[in-house]
Amino acid sequence: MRIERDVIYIFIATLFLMVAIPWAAGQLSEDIFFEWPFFFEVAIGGLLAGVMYSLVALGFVLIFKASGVFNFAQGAMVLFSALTLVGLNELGLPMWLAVIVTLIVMLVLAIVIERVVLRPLVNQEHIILFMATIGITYFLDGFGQTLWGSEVKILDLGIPSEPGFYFGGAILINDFDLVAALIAGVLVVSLALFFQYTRIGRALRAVADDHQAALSVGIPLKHIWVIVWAVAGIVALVAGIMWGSKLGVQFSLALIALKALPVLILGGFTSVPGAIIGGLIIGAGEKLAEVFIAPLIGGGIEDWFAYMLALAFLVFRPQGLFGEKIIERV
Amino acid sequence: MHERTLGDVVLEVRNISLSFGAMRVLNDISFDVRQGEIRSIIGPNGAGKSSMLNVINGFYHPQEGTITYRGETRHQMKVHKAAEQGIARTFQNIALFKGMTTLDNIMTGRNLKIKSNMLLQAIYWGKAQKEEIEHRKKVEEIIDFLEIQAIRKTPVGRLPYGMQKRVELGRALAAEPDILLLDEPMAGMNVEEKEDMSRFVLDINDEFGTTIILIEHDMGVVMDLSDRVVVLDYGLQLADGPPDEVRSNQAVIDAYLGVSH
Amino acid sequence: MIYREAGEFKASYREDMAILPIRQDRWFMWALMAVAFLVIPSIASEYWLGTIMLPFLILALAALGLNVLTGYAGQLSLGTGGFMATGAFAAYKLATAFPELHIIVVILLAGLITAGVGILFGIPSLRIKGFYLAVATLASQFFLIWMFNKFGWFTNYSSSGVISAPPMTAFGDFFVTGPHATPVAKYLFALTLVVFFAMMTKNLVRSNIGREWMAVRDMDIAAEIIGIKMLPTKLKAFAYSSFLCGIAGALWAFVHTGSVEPLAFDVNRSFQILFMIIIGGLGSIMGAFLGSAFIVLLPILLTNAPHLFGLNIPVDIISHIEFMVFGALILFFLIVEPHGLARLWQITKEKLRLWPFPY
Amino acid sequence: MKLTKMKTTIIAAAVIAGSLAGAATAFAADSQFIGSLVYRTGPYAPGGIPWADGFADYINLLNERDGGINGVRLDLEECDTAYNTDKGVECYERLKNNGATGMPAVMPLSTGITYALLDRVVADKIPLITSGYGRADAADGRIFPYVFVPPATYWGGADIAINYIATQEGGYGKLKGKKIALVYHDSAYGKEPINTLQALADQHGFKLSKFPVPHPGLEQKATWLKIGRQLRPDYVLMWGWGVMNATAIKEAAAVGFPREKFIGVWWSGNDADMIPAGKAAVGYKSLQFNGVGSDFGVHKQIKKELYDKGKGSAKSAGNTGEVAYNRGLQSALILTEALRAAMNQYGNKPVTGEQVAWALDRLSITEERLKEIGADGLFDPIELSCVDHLGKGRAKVTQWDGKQWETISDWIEPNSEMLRAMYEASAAQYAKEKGIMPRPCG
Amino acid sequence: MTDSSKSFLQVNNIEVIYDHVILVLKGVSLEVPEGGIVALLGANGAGKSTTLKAISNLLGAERGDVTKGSIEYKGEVVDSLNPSDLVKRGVVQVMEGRHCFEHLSIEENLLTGAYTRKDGRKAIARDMQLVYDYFPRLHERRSSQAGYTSGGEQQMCAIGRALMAKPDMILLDEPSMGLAPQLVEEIFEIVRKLNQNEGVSFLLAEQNTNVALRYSDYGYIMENGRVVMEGNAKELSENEDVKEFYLGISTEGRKSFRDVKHYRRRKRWLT
Repeated sequence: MRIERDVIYIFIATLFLMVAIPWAAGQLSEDIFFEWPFFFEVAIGGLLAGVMYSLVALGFVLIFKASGVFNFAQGAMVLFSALTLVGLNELGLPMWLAVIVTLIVMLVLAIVIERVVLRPLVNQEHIILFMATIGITYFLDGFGQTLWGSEVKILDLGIPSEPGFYFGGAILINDFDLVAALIAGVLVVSLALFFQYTRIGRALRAVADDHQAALSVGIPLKHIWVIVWAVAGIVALVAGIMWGSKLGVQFSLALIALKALPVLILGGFTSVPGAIIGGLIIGAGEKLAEVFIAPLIGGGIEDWFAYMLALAFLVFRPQGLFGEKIIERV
Repeated sequence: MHERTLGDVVLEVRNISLSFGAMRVLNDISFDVRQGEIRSIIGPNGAGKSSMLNVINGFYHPQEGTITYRGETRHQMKVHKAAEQGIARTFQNIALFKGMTTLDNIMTGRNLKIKSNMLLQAIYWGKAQKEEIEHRKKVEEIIDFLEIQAIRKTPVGRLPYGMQKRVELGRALAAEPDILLLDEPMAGMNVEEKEDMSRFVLDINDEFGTTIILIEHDMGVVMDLSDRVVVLDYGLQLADGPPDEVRSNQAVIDAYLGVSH
Repeated sequence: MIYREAGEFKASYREDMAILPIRQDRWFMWALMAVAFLVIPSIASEYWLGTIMLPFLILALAALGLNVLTGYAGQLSLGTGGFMATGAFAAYKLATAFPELHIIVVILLAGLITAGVGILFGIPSLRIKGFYLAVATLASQFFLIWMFNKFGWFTNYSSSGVISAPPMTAFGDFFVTGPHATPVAKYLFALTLVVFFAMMTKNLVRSNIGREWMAVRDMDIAAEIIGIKMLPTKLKAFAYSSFLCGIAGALWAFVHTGSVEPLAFDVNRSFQILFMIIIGGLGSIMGAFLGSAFIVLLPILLTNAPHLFGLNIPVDIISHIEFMVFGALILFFLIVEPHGLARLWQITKEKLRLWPFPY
Repeated sequence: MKLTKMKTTIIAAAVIAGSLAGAATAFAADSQFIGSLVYRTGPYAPGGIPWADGFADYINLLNERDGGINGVRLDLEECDTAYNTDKGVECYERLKNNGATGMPAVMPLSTGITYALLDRVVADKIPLITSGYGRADAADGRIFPYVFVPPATYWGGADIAINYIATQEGGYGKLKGKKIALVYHDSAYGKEPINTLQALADQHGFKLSKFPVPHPGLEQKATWLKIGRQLRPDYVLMWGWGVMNATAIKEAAAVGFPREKFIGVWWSGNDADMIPAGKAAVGYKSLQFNGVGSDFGVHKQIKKELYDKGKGSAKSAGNTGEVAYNRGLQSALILTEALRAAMNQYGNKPVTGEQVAWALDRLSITEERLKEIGADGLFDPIELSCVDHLGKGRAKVTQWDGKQWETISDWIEPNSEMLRAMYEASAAQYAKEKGIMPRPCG
Repeated sequence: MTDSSKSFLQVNNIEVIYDHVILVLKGVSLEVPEGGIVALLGANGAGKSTTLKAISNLLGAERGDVTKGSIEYKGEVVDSLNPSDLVKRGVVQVMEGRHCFEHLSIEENLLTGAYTRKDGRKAIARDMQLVYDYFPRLHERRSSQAGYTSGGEQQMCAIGRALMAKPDMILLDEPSMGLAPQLVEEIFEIVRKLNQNEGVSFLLAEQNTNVALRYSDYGYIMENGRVVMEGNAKELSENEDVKEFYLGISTEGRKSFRDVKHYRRRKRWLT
């Protein structure tokens, strides 16, 4: 992978700003408490939280890459998979079996989506497919809740929620965050390898480039889409487990998609590493901003700050951090 | 072969070099275009012909060299500026506005000549309406000229390729340009369609006195229509001169023509 | 043979360039207007006027605004809610600061203020395109809502951050906001504005500026090369679009609900309006109305449907099924006609024209 | 394809025709219609479901046991709002004219819907009862003749919370120099207590720090790092909602903030919010304007009359002790007591909203009455008047033990004098903006 | 070409409708014999590409339907197969405008061509070498991203990619489009070589009637969705109408484009 020069520049500039602005704010305003260990604690907490965003963003990237669909239903898939898992578990299935059954359900879901939605809408504009995924969102939200109810459900991974350990004696790090980051990391690396080095992975990339050409060389689009959506379903399940164990499995899980969008524009819709780096930048950026800038302007800025940060990046790289540079031709 | 006397130089391309990153697209290209002539640029695919047109109308910014247009020398300019100066063009891969009708497409070609402001247009009464109708008349003349009356209200996305090429020419003509840049106007056409297109090109040149810069692969067309020909080969300028001279140039034959035509 | 334009000849360009060149369409439109202005107010129940027609009209106006931006100028936006909120809060500030202002003036000024805000947030569109732009406009959505929530000035320092519309009249005793406004009055007021702006929009999109917008949408590079300036063209689209959205927001706060908190214009509102124009048809005035009807009416019909058929189903199940059916219907209509209800309408007309011959 | 198309068209046509014909459902002319706006779906469903069950169970109990109120059967219809304002308004408009006399009162169960209905209820003459939410200043019945806010307001809640902290610390005098943080849902609802808390902070000399959490509040790491690792306040108050509550408690645990010093308002005290937080929630405290648990007479009767016969609304009788369930019971109780009073005045037949408003203006649910119902200790008595649409406004403090809430205080009375002045000032500003003349009382 | 029992690919009177409304092909019939090169000629919009896509079953992706007629390949009706099955049976289309996978390297592009094959890595590697033998330029550029190669290289890549599927028959759409004259000849030479050495049959749609007729055995001329004329390549190139309207040669020899008349002789066939 060839990282372009300006990506590195932007990255360094961001890192610099992320350190400089809190520090300056701490010097300028008495409302802001600035101390290096605390700064690092916030930054690390943000990075680990960012990984959780990446997990959701990843699902978007996979589907967008392979089928050109901006899958609005990713959030609904997170909810649906988590609901199914917990619902099965409550029915008395052991956890491992529930996971397997849920994976099968996600595969079936992928097959159904391919048959009912993607196949009839093949070759339509992005926006139409986007709208179709909104149809899927509504359907899944309704379907999942009809099956499993709207009550909140518990998903306990047994990771303690009390303070974790103190890194270097002063920086508090949370066990749960660490585990989540680890799982996300493993997932990402295996996906990257899968895409780069397998026959299916190559076919996936081919489909991402040109549907029609892929068809013409005999790559069966429907299989590929089923695979991609199923993989996205697995990613959704992992995200659902991690977020569900944090928030409880309930309707609100579907809303975490909104937290993944800035990550997505920052990293580029088509880049797996972008989703990761984007998540880290957004996670750390919004936490640092909330802690060290927000007190100056009233607080609660986390949400729009993430988007503004992404917007600022876009002004320099309209294709996202790792998106491909567009040379316009006529 | 016909003989024509050429006018003054209107456009001068001097020592243009253009690269994208490490890729050198144009390398020290210089030629001029005279008033009222048909000037062709030929060369193999990837020779930089389209890039040359993009440089002329300000879409690409060359790293080196200048362009002098009617005495005004420039290095860089805003893209829409070229249109304001009377340079119109068509595109290699048709760049029509696919969701709009033929009529609307050609009407957009007149956008620089429409003066009513947004509020007047919103009310669509009096001046704005009169202006619309005036421009419509002009556009209808072009439609008649190109013989595309029947497809006036068809969305261009649904038109066959050859028709789209004509509509695109119409859109460029609507601006009443001094210089018309045509990028492969006859690619993918059969002889019959090429003849039609040739006739339009000649008529535009004759009747409106429009200067034409033409990129074309069909050597028959190029040799028959052009007054002078520039040959590019992978960013280098291979030859420049009247068709007959270029045709017999050994370097051109080796790099491009293969067998002599 | 009912729908034929055969036998209609147009002798001048003026006739050919009329809004509705086909006679039957004109009749249809007049009939529709008559129904909207005369029949509906006299026969529709309060429930229909106040809870269905009013939101339908106001959201159709917002959808019209977004359709100018997205459908005509090709700039995908998810900031509609934020712009509607801007309109609502601007109208509130104006109406409370200058109580003597007429409601039309208040609403128009609110629209203009929103247009200014729209221009500001439209600037990134010069560099950013497609879904990237859509997500980027979410920045404006979140920022605006946060701003109205955060600064007490916008709400005249009300403890909860909620704004309430003062009672205002369109003329005489004809109240259109406040507790004394009747649903009929509110409906007629909103309808008049919506029809007026729909006409204006139609004029714009068939004029030069409309063609410039579509050119930018269809192929921005070519548009620029033929002399269309990106900056003013895109910003005009943002300005006009947010102007309409602002007016819709002001109407929503003043005429429809009377009191709103910023969350009424949260990101779900933006998505709702976007759904409307996609389902209705991008780049179509009619589409904005059809889409609004679909998104506003369908859930209500679905909720009421089991009741009408005498089925007694628990509300949560109805809600869930409503979600499922709604999602399935979106898919169904997209598959039948990906370019929206307006296109479906168009095709029906075309088929009608060819009828009884298949091609 | 053709066939499906035709089918859809037919069904769509039928649906449209049907709804155009109007809601033709027949209502018995001699039964009292009750419309209930609930949210059994959507992001807040976990908190909405038990409330709806409690409300429905109490109405059904009256029907099953007494044949309704004064012999008038109650005809309950739910409408699902999904906590969405647009849907809520639609529900209200659809239900308001149902039954013989229309909807006797509306309980929108959402601050957003409450605001959207403020104008409408005045025009429709239907009382709007917002128990523990909505506009606190509607306690002033002169300016809000159709809005009723028993049994408590957020402003009162804020005062009670400080009062409780003061008793914990050993008197208001000890509050000086203390640090109290408020974590709130960044919306109309969450901002309600700020003015009151600020006034109290000025009065008692503690320092109030505010931490808004953007909706929906899935991520609060930054907020809690600020609170738990930097500010380290003596107490944290929370005005949270839905998934925000559980997240806040988990993050509090993650930074090691003692849950015993973490006090939520009643909407941050649902069982449904504690469950996902798991062990982290143990020790967390919450205000409640109703008692907790199901050891009350009314619960036993509900079990006997409904659940034992398979007619209960909730999943099982075991769910009937949840606080949200009890809140639903309480709302039903307030409404039905008002209906009873209205019927006593206007005759034993279905009553109108205006008549119910009359009854609410002089509603009196005494300790004795509560005993009769089997709800003594569960609810606080309520006395309303034309001027006072709130009542005592008392609340208790409860603590989560990992499985259920334990009551750890008696009813705490807010500082009514100070609050009354604030209600009136705020109501006056509203009246000015809306051009409302206060109605004469008494 | 009259003995249909020997025919390899046979298209019988097909009708194609786009979007349920637009009738594009109005009864097209044609045949390709085993080992033949057949040219499908005609103006833009005549329906050549649609015919090819109808055969390779790529129409579905563009909301087109074959509503009448049938397509047989090696005696089997293939209308309802999906493109992938057809590739497995040995029919591959090279689409108009190349359609290389821009972000994949040339080599990866070629490998995707072998997606449907199950005969192992060795066989695929062998065929890859074969493709490189035919197109040495691809070998030179095998690790560059296809998006960064020239138009000619992309056309070679597309043909090479099709070869990787080990086809018996290639449907080649507009190979000459937008290519310099020299390259056009080069590509057609390779087509001929593939035909002779590997026994691949070709059905090619071409605007460039001149070149196409030189390299093919048989030709069909399409106009407005119909076949209006067919015959041996030689016959066609000597036909007066074809000469005038497709080759630009009138009886007096090739005329200059400068002398185009504003009116012209009528064709003897009707569309």
